Amino acid sequence: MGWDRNQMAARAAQELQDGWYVNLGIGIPTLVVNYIPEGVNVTLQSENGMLGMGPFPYEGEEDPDLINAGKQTITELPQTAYFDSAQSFAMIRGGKIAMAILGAMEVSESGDLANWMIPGKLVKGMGGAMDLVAGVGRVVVVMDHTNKAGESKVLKACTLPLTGRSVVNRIITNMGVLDVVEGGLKLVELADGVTEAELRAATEATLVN
Amino acid sequence: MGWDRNQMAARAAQELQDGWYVNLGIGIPTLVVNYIPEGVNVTLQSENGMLGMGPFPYEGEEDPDLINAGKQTITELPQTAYFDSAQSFAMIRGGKIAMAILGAMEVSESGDLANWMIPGKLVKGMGGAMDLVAGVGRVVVVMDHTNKAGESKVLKACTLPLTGRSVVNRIITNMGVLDVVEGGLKLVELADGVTEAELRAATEATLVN
Amino acid sequence: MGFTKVYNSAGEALDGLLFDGMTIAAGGFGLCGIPELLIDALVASKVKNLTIASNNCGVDGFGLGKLLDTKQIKKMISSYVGENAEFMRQYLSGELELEFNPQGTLAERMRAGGAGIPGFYTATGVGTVIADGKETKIFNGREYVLETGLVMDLSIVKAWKADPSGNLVFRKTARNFNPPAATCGKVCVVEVEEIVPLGSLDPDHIHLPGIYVHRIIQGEHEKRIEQRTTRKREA
Amino acid sequence: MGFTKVYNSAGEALDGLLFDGMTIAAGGFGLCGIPELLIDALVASKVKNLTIASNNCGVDGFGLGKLLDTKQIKKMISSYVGENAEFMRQYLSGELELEFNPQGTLAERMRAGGAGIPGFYTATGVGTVIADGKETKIFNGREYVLETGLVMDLSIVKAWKADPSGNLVFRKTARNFNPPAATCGKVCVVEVEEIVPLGSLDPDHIHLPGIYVHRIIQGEHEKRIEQRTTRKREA
Repeated sequence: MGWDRNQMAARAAQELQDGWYVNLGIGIPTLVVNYIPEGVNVTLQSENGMLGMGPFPYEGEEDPDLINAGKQTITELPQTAYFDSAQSFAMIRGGKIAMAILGAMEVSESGDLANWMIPGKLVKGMGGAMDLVAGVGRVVVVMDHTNKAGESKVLKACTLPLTGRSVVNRIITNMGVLDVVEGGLKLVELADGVTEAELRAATEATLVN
Repeated sequence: MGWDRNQMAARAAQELQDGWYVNLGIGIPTLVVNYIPEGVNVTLQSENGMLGMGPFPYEGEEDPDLINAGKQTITELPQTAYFDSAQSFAMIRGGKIAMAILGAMEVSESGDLANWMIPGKLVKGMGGAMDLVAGVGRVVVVMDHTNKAGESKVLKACTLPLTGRSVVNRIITNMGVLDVVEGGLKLVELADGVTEAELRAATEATLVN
Repeated sequence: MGFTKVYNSAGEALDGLLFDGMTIAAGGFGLCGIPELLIDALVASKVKNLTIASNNCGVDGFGLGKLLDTKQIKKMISSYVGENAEFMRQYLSGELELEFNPQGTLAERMRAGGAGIPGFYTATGVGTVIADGKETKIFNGREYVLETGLVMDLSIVKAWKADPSGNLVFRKTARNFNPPAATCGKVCVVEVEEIVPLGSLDPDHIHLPGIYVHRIIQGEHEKRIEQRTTRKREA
Repeated sequence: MGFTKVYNSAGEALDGLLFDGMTIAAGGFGLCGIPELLIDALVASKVKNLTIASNNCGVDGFGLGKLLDTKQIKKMISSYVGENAEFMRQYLSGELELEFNPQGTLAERMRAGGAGIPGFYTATGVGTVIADGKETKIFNGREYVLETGLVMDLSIVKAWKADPSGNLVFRKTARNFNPPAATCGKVCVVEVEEIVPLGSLDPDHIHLPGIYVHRIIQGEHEKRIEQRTTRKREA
């Protein structure tokens, strides 16, 4: 029922527009690159200091000096430019990046995002996520609609420490697509085989029309 | 009586130490470069975006893309590095430059400096001087002791709009060398043929022992 | 690939971006590294009441000085008037507003505006008229003044080379204010001496990544020298 | 020419600079572009109670992780713990202080400290624990938090090439935090893969001018890869 990881990534890829500069987070967002529509030319920013991120290298061609923000070995493209971390976040904070597609632990109906720690249990760190959600033009979250216990991750209010307040524009889950609007979340699209009733049942957040 | 422009520059050059990065202002300070002592290796910063400023080019080799802060054509050296204006003033403001040698219209006994405008008459602009006096490790002023009317330019308090407050460390004039110390100026050295009485007579500022 | 940053002329590159009363950041220091072609296009456009942030305002009759002659500038944000007689005349007569910014503060205001930093503290100008009316704050016992980031409607910039993605390379001291000016405009238009094929610039040698650049033109530059100083060859 | 920046070993290059309780800024992102040799020299020095600003703290047993194993670190200023088990263990057990900084805020704090900017405003972290106890201010209707510039006792940095004057060139994404970290130390020590003769670096291609660099060593680097990801060649 609903979309798998690759279908979620494919749906997220539909958000991209020709000529855009985009930052993709770790996890499912990384897969978005496999589904960029024909004729849409986007440039990927990697916040460790690169614009124009290319695919993984062929075996044996890994370069320890060329990694992405997930510390994976990658390659460069003809339009690639390198820069330092201060410059990287200058462009992020300065609003030069059109969109960030990020994973999440929780999202709230007012667009709050939590994705960097579970107090006392898991300390991951925010990395560049707080800068991204504060700085980029549009924030799209891609995540499972519920956790392993079946509890909604689309909440009235986040319970975990926030990455940003009122920063998310659109949420893409395995069950569908939701927009953050005045008063709550608005259903944009249902995933294949998911009914509105099922999505509503799995959503703690307020859904508005 | 006293030092001429070149002798003032030569005296100022004695302030330089091996390995220092230095910024030289427009006017007499520019001449300092001709008197750098043997064995003292200094790197000149030009605030328009260059470290390692070389001499004027040979005739016919002028490059419009290579000028100093006085807009004069110059040359590069083997250690030259170029950078942008934000980086240039990052290093100035950040205290990375050991010394600036600057011209002045007026200096006060508390180390105030005025060198950028005469209200209603002459509007030059501060250029990089305000950043330099606020940021570099040591500020040495080189100027005539008196103006064309014979009035002291070494004052109890500046009458012109300030470039910086309490920023000057040492004053080198045609009559001698003065340090800014607690309570006023301290005579360090007399120029050739100048008596202490002559210097005192030409100085409005408080002289302390 | 409908999307392109490359335009055919300065006039085309500015098309749709200009309006009376707009704010512009311009690169260049003196006459070095100035966007000559875009300045000419601004003159031709007759856009007026401009506020321009630029370290200098060209010289009489060249560079931004052309826009002084045509009275298209309402206000300059600059650090240096220097020997520009018309600039000083218009300012002293009250025809032109002039907001003096220390050179480093101006450069940092441009960088900050482009970097999403609306305000920063600097010791530059403390105790001078520059700090009048501005907030100050003590850090570690020293007084600093709050300066704001500049965000302008348009940036006009001169680079040496660009690739079609907008990656820029500058040459020697012609770099100067161009990169910070480029970052602080809502739209950035760049003129270069040469547009080179994609992939011909070393990604480690790019001074300003293409993300900051929206439109590019290639053209011929006069590159006038303001102070021609030379030395004699030894015999 | 008594003055030289070139030293023979990491130990020599750190001689006289270390003291217990000191603060250090370290370049690198994950294990990419980290000052391996200077970290080893810090381990050998047994200097302790260190406060280190670095985006990460290496991995278990490599990079800055070595200084976790020896308990030489009192406090980290970092954005990411990630998969570093010992880092998380020491933090959760209270053995190690950890000041979380958003990655961009950390980079900008280093740059600001080096650039004489004691404070700047950013929207990053507003409404989160990061802003707790910090001043905020409204600019143009939006709330920003005041962050401070970092000035550290020492910077340890890894570059690709240096000339004897300290001009540095970095390679690909190994540049990362190294330039801002280099600028914010009262003393900056750099390790490179190659010291090249003066004049062999193009002055337009220098990433960090030598004015920021006080001591340089050349050495061999392991350059360990953290996540080796590859694709298959098409047949």
